[in-house]
Amino acid sequence: MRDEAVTITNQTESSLRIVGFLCNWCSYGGADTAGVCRFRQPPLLRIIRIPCTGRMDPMFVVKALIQGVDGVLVSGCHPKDCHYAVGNFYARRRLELVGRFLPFIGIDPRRFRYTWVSASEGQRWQQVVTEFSALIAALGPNPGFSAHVR
Amino acid sequence: MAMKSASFVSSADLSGLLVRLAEKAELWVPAPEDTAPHRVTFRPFQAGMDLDGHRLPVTSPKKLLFPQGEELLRFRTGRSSSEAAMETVLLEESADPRPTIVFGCRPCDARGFVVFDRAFLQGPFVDPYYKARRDKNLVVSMVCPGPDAACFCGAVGSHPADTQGSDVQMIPVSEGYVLHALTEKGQELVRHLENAPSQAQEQEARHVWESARRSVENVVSLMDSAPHFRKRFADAAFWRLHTERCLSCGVCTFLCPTCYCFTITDETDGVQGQRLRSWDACMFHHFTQEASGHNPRPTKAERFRNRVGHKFSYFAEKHGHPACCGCGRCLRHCPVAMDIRAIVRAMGETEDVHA
Amino acid sequence: MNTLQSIVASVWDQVDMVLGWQPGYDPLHPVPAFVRDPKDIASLIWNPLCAPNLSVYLAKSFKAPTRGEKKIGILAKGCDSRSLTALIQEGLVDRNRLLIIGLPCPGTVDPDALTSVRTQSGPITDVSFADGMVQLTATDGVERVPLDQVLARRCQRCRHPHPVLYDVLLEEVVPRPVPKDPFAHVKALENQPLEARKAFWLRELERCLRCYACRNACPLCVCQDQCLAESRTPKWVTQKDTVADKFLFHMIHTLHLAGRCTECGECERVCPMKIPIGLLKEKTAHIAMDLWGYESGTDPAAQPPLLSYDASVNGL
Amino acid sequence: MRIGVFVCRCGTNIAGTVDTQAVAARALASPDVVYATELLYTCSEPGQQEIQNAVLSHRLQGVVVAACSPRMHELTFRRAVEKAGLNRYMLEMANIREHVSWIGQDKAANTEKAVELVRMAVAKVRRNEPLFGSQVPLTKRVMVIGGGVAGIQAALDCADAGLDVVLVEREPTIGGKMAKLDKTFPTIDCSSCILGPKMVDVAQNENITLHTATEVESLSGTIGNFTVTLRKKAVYVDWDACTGCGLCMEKCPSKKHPDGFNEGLATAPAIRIPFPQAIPKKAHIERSACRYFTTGKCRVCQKICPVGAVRFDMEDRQVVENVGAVIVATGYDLFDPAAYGEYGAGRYPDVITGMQFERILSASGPFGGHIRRPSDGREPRDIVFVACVGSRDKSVGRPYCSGVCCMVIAKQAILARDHLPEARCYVFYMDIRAPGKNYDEFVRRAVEEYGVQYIRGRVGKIYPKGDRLVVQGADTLLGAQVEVEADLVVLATGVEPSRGARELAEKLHISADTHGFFMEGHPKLKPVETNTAGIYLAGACQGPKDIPASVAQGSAAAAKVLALFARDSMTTDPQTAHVAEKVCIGCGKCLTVCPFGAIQWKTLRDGTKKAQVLETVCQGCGLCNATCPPKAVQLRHFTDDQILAELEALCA
Amino acid sequence: MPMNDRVAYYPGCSLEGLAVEYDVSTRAVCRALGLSLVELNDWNCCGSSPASLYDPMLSATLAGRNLLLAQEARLDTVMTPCPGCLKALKGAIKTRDAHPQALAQALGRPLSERVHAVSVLQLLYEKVGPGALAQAVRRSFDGLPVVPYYGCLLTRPQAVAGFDDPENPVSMDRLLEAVGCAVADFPFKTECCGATSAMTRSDIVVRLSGRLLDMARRLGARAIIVACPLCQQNLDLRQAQAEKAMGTRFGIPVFYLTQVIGWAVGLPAQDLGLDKLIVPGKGVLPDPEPTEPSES
Repeated sequence: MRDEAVTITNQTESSLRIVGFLCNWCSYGGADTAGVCRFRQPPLLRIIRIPCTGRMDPMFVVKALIQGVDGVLVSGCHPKDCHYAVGNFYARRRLELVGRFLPFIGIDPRRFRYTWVSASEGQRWQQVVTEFSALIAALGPNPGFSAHVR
Repeated sequence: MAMKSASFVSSADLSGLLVRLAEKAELWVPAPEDTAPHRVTFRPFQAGMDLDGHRLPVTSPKKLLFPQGEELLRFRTGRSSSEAAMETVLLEESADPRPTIVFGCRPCDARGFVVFDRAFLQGPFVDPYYKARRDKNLVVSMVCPGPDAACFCGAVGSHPADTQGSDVQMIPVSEGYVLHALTEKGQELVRHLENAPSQAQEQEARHVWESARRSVENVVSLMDSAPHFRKRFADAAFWRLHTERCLSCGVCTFLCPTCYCFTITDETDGVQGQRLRSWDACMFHHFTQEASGHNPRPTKAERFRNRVGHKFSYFAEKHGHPACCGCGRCLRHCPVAMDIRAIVRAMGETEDVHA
Repeated sequence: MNTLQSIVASVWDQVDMVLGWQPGYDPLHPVPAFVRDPKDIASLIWNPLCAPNLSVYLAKSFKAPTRGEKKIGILAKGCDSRSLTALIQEGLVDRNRLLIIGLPCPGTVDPDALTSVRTQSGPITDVSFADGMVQLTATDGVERVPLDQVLARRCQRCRHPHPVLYDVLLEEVVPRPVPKDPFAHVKALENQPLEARKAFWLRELERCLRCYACRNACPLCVCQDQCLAESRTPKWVTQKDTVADKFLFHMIHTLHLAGRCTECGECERVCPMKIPIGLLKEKTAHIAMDLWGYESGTDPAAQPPLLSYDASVNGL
Repeated sequence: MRIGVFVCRCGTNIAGTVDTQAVAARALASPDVVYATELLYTCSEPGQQEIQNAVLSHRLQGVVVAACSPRMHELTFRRAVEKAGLNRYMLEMANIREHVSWIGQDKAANTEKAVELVRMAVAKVRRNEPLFGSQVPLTKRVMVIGGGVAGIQAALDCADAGLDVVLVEREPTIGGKMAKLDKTFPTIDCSSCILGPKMVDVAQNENITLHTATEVESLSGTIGNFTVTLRKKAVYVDWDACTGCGLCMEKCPSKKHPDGFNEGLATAPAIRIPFPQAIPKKAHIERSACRYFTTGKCRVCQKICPVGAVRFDMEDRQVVENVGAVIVATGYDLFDPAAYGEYGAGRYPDVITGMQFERILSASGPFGGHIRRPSDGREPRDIVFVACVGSRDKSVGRPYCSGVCCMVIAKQAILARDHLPEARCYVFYMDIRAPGKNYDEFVRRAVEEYGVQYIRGRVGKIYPKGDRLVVQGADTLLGAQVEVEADLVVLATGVEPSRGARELAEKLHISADTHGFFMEGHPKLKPVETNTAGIYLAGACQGPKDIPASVAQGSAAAAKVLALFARDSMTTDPQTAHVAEKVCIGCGKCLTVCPFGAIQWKTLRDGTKKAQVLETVCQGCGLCNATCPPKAVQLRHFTDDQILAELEALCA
Repeated sequence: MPMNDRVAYYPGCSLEGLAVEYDVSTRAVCRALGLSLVELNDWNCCGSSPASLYDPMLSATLAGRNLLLAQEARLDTVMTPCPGCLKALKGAIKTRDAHPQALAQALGRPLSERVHAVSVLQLLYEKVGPGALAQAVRRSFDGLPVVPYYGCLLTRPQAVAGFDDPENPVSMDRLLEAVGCAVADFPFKTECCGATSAMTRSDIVVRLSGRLLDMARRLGARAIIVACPLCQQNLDLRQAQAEKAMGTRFGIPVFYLTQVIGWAVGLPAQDLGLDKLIVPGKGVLPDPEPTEPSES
């Protein structure tokens, strides 16, 4: 774990960026819990707080990846625990669809991940972030779609 | 017509000539698409590319003088370190454009630039961005092999051998092309070409030129449609009926060699950004959308009416010819084959249409 | 076309207007017709060049105005009928106001393909269809081309040549057989490496003019004048002439159609730059079929997958 | 816009691994930032003061606090900026403690991350707008659904506080399950003696409107202003006239009908008053039992009724009530033991349910309080109690513990021994669940003082042997099969949601769990709220409960309603969805997906339909925003532009 | 349950040996009631309890093969009289639903969703039914007091059996009532008879079967009707031992359901193997010559 964090810290010179969209009720709290428990995590992730994964428009994922963000991580309440009852059920479908679509336009699907983490699962959050960060570090920078090919 | 100087380029030497020109300037030619050879578009020349004079390019060369998204200036907000509260805006003009050559376009495309010139150079205000490009631009047009079902240059005061808007005119002959310089700029180019055309070639050229011009002689003219338009202007039913199938998209205006309408936006990114001038289309709802939310041209009927009016009435009366070169792209590529000719003609027809 | 004329005539008293096709400026381009006067019925035509999907005129901001309580008659090929069904599914069109005249479809012609296989170059004066052949009469002679050779891509992969929803059916043309794998084109692209796929789309989309013909011709793209691609608040896409911005627009179109697209292929047909944008939607249709066994526009009662959910813990 | 950035050191919590000074300095590079500084403890009184001073001295319009998690102190700082005259929604927080300083040791990397988080927060606040909740007037009336002890308690508490209360009960009388009980644990005091007076209070309290034999048909509206449509079922007796004299019951010729109140152990006439203490004490006719309704002849009751109250032509009728809040107290039903074929309930008359035994024990019961066997009226010598019949058993779809049965068995065993000192009592149990005050002591008394024999194990089979029953089971402590011969077997049937709970949940737009118990707002912190604002829960409808817990929840729910009604109007959370009417295309997708029915159609003058958000109902999840194709629906404070601004700040 | 009239028949090992009368009577009754049984060609042992104890997948595969044979014979319904075999077959079906690939791999090809297994009891109850059976009666048992004994496997575990009430089944009761028996509510109808302990711990078998016989007698039953070879053996073959151990005399014949129904629909004794019974049963059976049913 510790070494994991360190190796990736070295990667940050290459300024890799992961954007996280976390629901306010479960996953954002889970990330807080991980912090309160001092669970070490690689520093690639930048978290944007949203009320619910139901707010998650798949276009956010696409736009981030087209603009060259290196990884996108979406996390919400476990199914059936949604603060709004069904938000994450809708999100699940939309995110799964966009995840399967990305490779078709030449975006590495591994750069996008969605998961469920509850406010109590600090440990799990650390694991999710560490694994995903390691993966993104391995994949390296995402050129995005600005590069013109003729 | 007076010809300052002429020259002959054999089919074999043509690509050599193009390569030489490409070194001097950004050279655009009508060339088949790599993925779809039967489709021709205007593209920057690359060695090995063969210019296609037979099929009318889908796109017009206007993009070269009037880019779809033209950067007018860049800006960034900074702060004099002394007083954090003091914000300043730093402006920075865009770089000078490179010289360009349009080679092998049709007379209709060349004539498109005439409309642009009137709007951007000969009005009360001169547009510096267009002027900068236009001054460094050379147009070499080629006499047209013949109109298709959608062509109507003959109806708008032009013909397949028209020289307006061209600096040099190419006339296809047996083994190659005869080039006629029409302007100073044209002279420049032609002078550097060694062999002059033979007598026979000149004769053949004149023959080709003549038959091309005559090919559209008995086309119904749409030149004097302004009165009809004024008569029809308030006839809402007429416009609704004739535009009913229109999808209100931008194909006609974006492919049109004469449409020059644009919008200006600031695209900011944090503390910096650029001011863009981009193509806009009078067929779009947003074109006349007002900040209040009101839109004076709420439906496609008003929008299409404006397009017809601008081309065949307002501009025509101001400048003596329609803002249309008759290339026919607007109907040829329209998803539902809207035929502006038919509508302009219908304006004149007497019987009243009320659906 | 007698049968078509007679069918329209037979239902005339039930309708305000019939949406169909009539000859355009040349034989290759039949155009949408809005028949409000019985004497215009005679001008209606139906052949493999009648490409436009007329359902586009029902729900969009430029929807055809109708008066009175009578129905709107509309001619619908297989694909068109799917679009109608999807519009009905989403409550954007009232089934009871429609009188659908179903047309079993032999497939439509891609004029681009036609010009590319032609040997002559003279303007075409007449086109006729007989036993699977297209006969082109041009100023410089006559030539015959097999219909299958010039079919639009959308028709090569069509699963529903026979209308899925109609009130009256034109029993005339025999619909063409359904292809083995309707997603063959999608898979062909998927078989290329990731980088090649990206290069492909960058190359294709760079040509995009953002003329929005694809959007406006899409029967299910109902935002129309309020399209997100032109919106400045919220601002998803800039005016920059970059492939990234063009791509964003097409992603908006694609994702807004995910689980809704009826694969009518109009977006691709109307593209002046002939960008194969249909593929993007086909892929989402393929995913919807994989994940939820859902095929849009085949069941007027079905709820589109992205507007519904599975409430089980591990479901989707 | 003029933005101030305040970077918290949080002692060393943040400053230890983040160069807060650098973060503040670099914040000045972000657009619109005119002031940036670091503070030692921003949440402290002086820290907040600093912010307020800066807002005033630098004429700030937006504030970014880079500190701990917004879940920790967002409210604190919102109040702070509000004090300084800013709208509280002009504040954004960058979480550089939980998400930065506490999870990484690399100071350089942390600082870089903090800088970016601040940049994102600045980008967001630049897009923020002042938001104001709307004021909604309240209808200060409350409806209580269910007239059991929980509902009665809630109704009385509200009424005593001066509220108008509408009490709705499905049965012809209030009282619920408790009215059927003989005694209550652990005090063995008489159930009807403690419930009776409360029922009378209900009848006499002029603030309470009582609708019995009435069901909820539909509910519309939102917190503060609900409209509830009720269906008053036809009872064929004019209750305004009926005096409850009971003459009709004596004279009714068709008397032999199972008496629901006595759990089918006794019979009752077709026209009946449920039980002597019924509230209201009025007669009603059971249509299926009535001779007139079945054969068209009779009308005896009508003839003899001294006040002529019988109305055979009576029909159901609708009543509409407007209330500001609803308390749901629909209680529970009991598991049907027939699911256990091996126990023979229903086949063997002397295998009965706990509730039937309550009736047998009751002085107002079928045997006047003498314990007898239903089969032959003999006094039982051996009584076997079987616990967990329909509790803690997946195989019958009841994995949960019903909570009360252990205590009920102990009580009933003790009472049985009281009534029949000679009788022997056996209890087959899995575990004893007696966590309440004086509960375990009570069970011990059953064992120690009353010599009740507890056998730890499940019963496998009950079969008749002669006129007795053999209870065959396992004694897991002895590890042996045991067979007990019994005269009477009492099955402690489990608690399940009352009949029709799910349908009611749908009508009220509240959710029910997998078993059908209503879902509380939060398992710990919102035990009596639901996720639908203005609707509260009391008693066993939320999960198995005993009387004290139900009463407590009744009062708790009442307290919630009183708190809600303490004001004349209420302020809603402004972080709701909002429709830009000009942009809305009326596709209705938002209406389809909204989990709260918070979006409705609005028809403009020209007939076009637009979506409209009911801000008091909207919970702010943003599902509609994500679904809306032209993005006409925007969730305030989480608009597309605000989220995109954060995203772009990250890409910059 | 959808059944086509042709039913695959899986006798199982016991019906070739000690329960041969169950086999013949089953075939005879089905024939008489218009159900054509097609014996599976080359069927194999279901694996019985040992296989499932050793490896559930082995058991599923052994039983599964037999189902596969039916599938290839285009038959959806596989009927077996033996509850042991039935459990194995239904177990295989459960495995198919839980781990289709795994089973398909073990079997070499996938097992169709349509194939399902039933007991002869379930077949007669659902395919013929009490009503139709009553119509077919030619020798009524008019009021012969009997108890139906289902044994432990026929309806359990419910998840596998999925037929009738696991603890208080009534299907056999209904069929017996249909042929005119007076069916007592037999509380031990699903109690254990001692099963396979017969060899190793005959004392257990004697005790358990003894209780069953004792309860049957107390209910005044003159016959016990069973649907399981093992139960029949324990109650019939070991009845004498039970009597000895309990110092009493039962003399209660133990019939297979199919024998009773066969007799009721008028089949001759030899078609039903009645002579195979240890405790003679002929005595309790009604003896009139088969009469033509009133109307049919």
